[in-house]
Amino acid sequence: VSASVIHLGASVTASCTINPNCLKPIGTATRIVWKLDLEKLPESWQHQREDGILQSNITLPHFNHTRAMLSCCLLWKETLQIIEQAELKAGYPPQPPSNFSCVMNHTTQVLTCQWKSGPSTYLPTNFTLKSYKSNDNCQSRKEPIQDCIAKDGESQCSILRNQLLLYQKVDIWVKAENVLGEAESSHLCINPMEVVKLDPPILQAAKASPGLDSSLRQPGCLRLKWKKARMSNHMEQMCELQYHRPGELTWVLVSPFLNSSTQHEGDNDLCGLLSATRYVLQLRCIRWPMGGHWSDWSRSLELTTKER
Amino acid sequence: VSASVIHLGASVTASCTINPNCLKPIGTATRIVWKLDLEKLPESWQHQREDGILQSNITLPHFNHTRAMLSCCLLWKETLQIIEQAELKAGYPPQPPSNFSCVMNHTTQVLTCQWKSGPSTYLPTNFTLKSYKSNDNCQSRKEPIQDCIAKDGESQCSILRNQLLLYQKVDIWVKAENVLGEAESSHLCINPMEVVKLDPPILQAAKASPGLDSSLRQPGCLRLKWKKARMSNHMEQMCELQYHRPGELTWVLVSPFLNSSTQHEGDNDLCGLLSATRYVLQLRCIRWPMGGHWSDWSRSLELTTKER
Amino acid sequence: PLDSSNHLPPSFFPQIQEQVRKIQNDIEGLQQRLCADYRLCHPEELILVGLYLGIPRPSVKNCYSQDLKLVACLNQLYYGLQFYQGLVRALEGISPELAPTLDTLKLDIGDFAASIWQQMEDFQVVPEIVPTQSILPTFSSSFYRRAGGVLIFSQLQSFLDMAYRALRLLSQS
Repeated sequence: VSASVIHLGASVTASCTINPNCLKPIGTATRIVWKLDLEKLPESWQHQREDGILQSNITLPHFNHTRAMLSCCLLWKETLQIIEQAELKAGYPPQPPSNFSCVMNHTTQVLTCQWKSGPSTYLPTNFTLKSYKSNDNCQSRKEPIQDCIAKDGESQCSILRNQLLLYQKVDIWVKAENVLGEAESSHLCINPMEVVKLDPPILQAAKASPGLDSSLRQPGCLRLKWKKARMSNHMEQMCELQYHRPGELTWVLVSPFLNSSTQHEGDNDLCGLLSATRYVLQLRCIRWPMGGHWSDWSRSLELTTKER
Repeated sequence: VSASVIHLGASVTASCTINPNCLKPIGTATRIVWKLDLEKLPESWQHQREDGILQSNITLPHFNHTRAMLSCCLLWKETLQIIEQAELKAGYPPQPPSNFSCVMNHTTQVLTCQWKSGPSTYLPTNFTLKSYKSNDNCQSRKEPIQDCIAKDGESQCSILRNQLLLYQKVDIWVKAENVLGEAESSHLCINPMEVVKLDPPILQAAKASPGLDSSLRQPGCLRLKWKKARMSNHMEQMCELQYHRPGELTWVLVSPFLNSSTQHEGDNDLCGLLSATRYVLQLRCIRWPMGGHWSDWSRSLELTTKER
Repeated sequence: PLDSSNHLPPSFFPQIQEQVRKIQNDIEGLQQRLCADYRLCHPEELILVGLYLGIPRPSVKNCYSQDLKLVACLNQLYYGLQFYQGLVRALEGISPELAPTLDTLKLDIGDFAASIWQQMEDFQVVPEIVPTQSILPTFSSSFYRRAGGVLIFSQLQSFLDMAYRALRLLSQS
């Protein structure tokens, strides 16, 4: 076969030669017939050479199956005897993966990059995350980091912390590759800490402090108790709060709700609310000012403000 | 230390010897003091030998901690210098595991045995599933099957099909073992197929067959469509049905509902019901007559009988 | 007077601050565990054992001296961090419960050293590489390894306090 994997729609040629001593037992003059899967193909060029070898060549001009079995058969006593087979596959070379981005999960200490693969290639296609430790703007590469090969069908891959330097630049991209070709995504030049994503903070109702004169708690205020993600108190973080009344679609955003500091937990008041009203509140944090990804929103907290 | 792992409540003795060249840098006459965790122990026997070695022995008559650090310290410049430590652990030898049973999961083709471990031993205790291929009533053992060591804290272990002969007897039991001793469960002499458990069957409402004269469907009957577990149609099975009206506690059992046969799916009528009444029905099957474990009940089916 | 040619960029110290805090958190976790699990809570209780083990300390005089020289101090910090990375590696096997945090500590020290190295590379200066293997202590028993851990973590905290003060001073100049 000219090639067992070809470009979808391209042409493929095959040749079948049958040795005379194969033909001896069957004695009678015979003919080679080609089948594509179960379908007999029209007559093809055929020729018995001086040395007795029976040869037939066939060309499939536009092969538009992603997979098919091409069988070389002999016509024998009105039956088609399959003598040889070739598996033909067809598809496309991969397109450059797009939407390439990376996130450093602070808790698991794993750098996970994800991308959008192009249209299906109909062929087994490997996606490999390639990366090099680099200097400041990834102009020059230092030592390579071990390739990360995405599991079948997955469009993400994760690099463990022990292969990374969290505060050094990494030149990183993803390569798509199959039998027909390869393609690369755009490159990112990041240090893992710049794309760190923290676990969501915890938001709770603050216990009414016994000493505090309850009149101090104005009707339009809620006292909130917050706690940042575990093992993140070495990072300066800024947090923002969103709230709305149950059923309302739009959220009111208070940003920043907690200014950048390394304080790990505390109580803060949220005022300017309606009295005797139920509110749903959520908090999220980000490494700030040194930058990272926003954490997911905390679990919702439902509280009701005091009567007037 | 006489032993680093002892029977809870037993006594333990320890000896601490301090070399003279260790004492040289500190010069002053000194004394050995023992600590159990952070608690100073009362004065112990102490003696400076001719060779200058300072020795102290101590006996803890009834050691009732499951774990503690015994420290040999030197009194030096009003501080207690820790010179050596021993980690003491105490607990019990294991009791024989009870309620030992095995089930062959037909779909996963895995023989899973489970047991009830005895009271806590306070010590790391291994549970190992031991088994031998055997002849008919396990009087004599053939070759051993690979030990199956239960994960920490789990009281079950699974043997893969490729280590078993499904229709040959296996002498199987579980051994519990820790530093202080070992104990065995009772033995089972089974062939894996005798303890096969099928996946639950599927129970659905039969489609009203167009040809069938609807008058044929009496008011007190329900036509049920059933289907046995996948890949189990080589096994003769018997199935039983249970039903009750929503909210009722007791089930009515129809056993057998399907007699032992290898028929894989079909329709059956259930009669003798109240008309215009809602019923909840479940089906389960068992390898029969050759024996096995009942499958779990199928997912509940809710149907209402016709008006009169 | 500081050597005038090199200055630390504004972004350097905030990042170092975060890295030092992370390492100190790692150490606190290890110290709490050694105290809870093995009742080894105070380095002052292990002075004699320390003399016996002979745990070396890296020199930090360039970061203490009055005439604080940036590159000389960075070089000594880099040397010290490599040194402590070696000491922490010698503690491997201290106990299964401490192993994950010990690995994290090693990686965090490595990151801090890489930040110092990167800054020196930006100043076109090549830091001194330490043949740490030869000078590291060996611990002949699990008690000695745990006691060594308490002493090393305490020394490392002081080293980090000093590094933090020196780098803050250098970044303000």
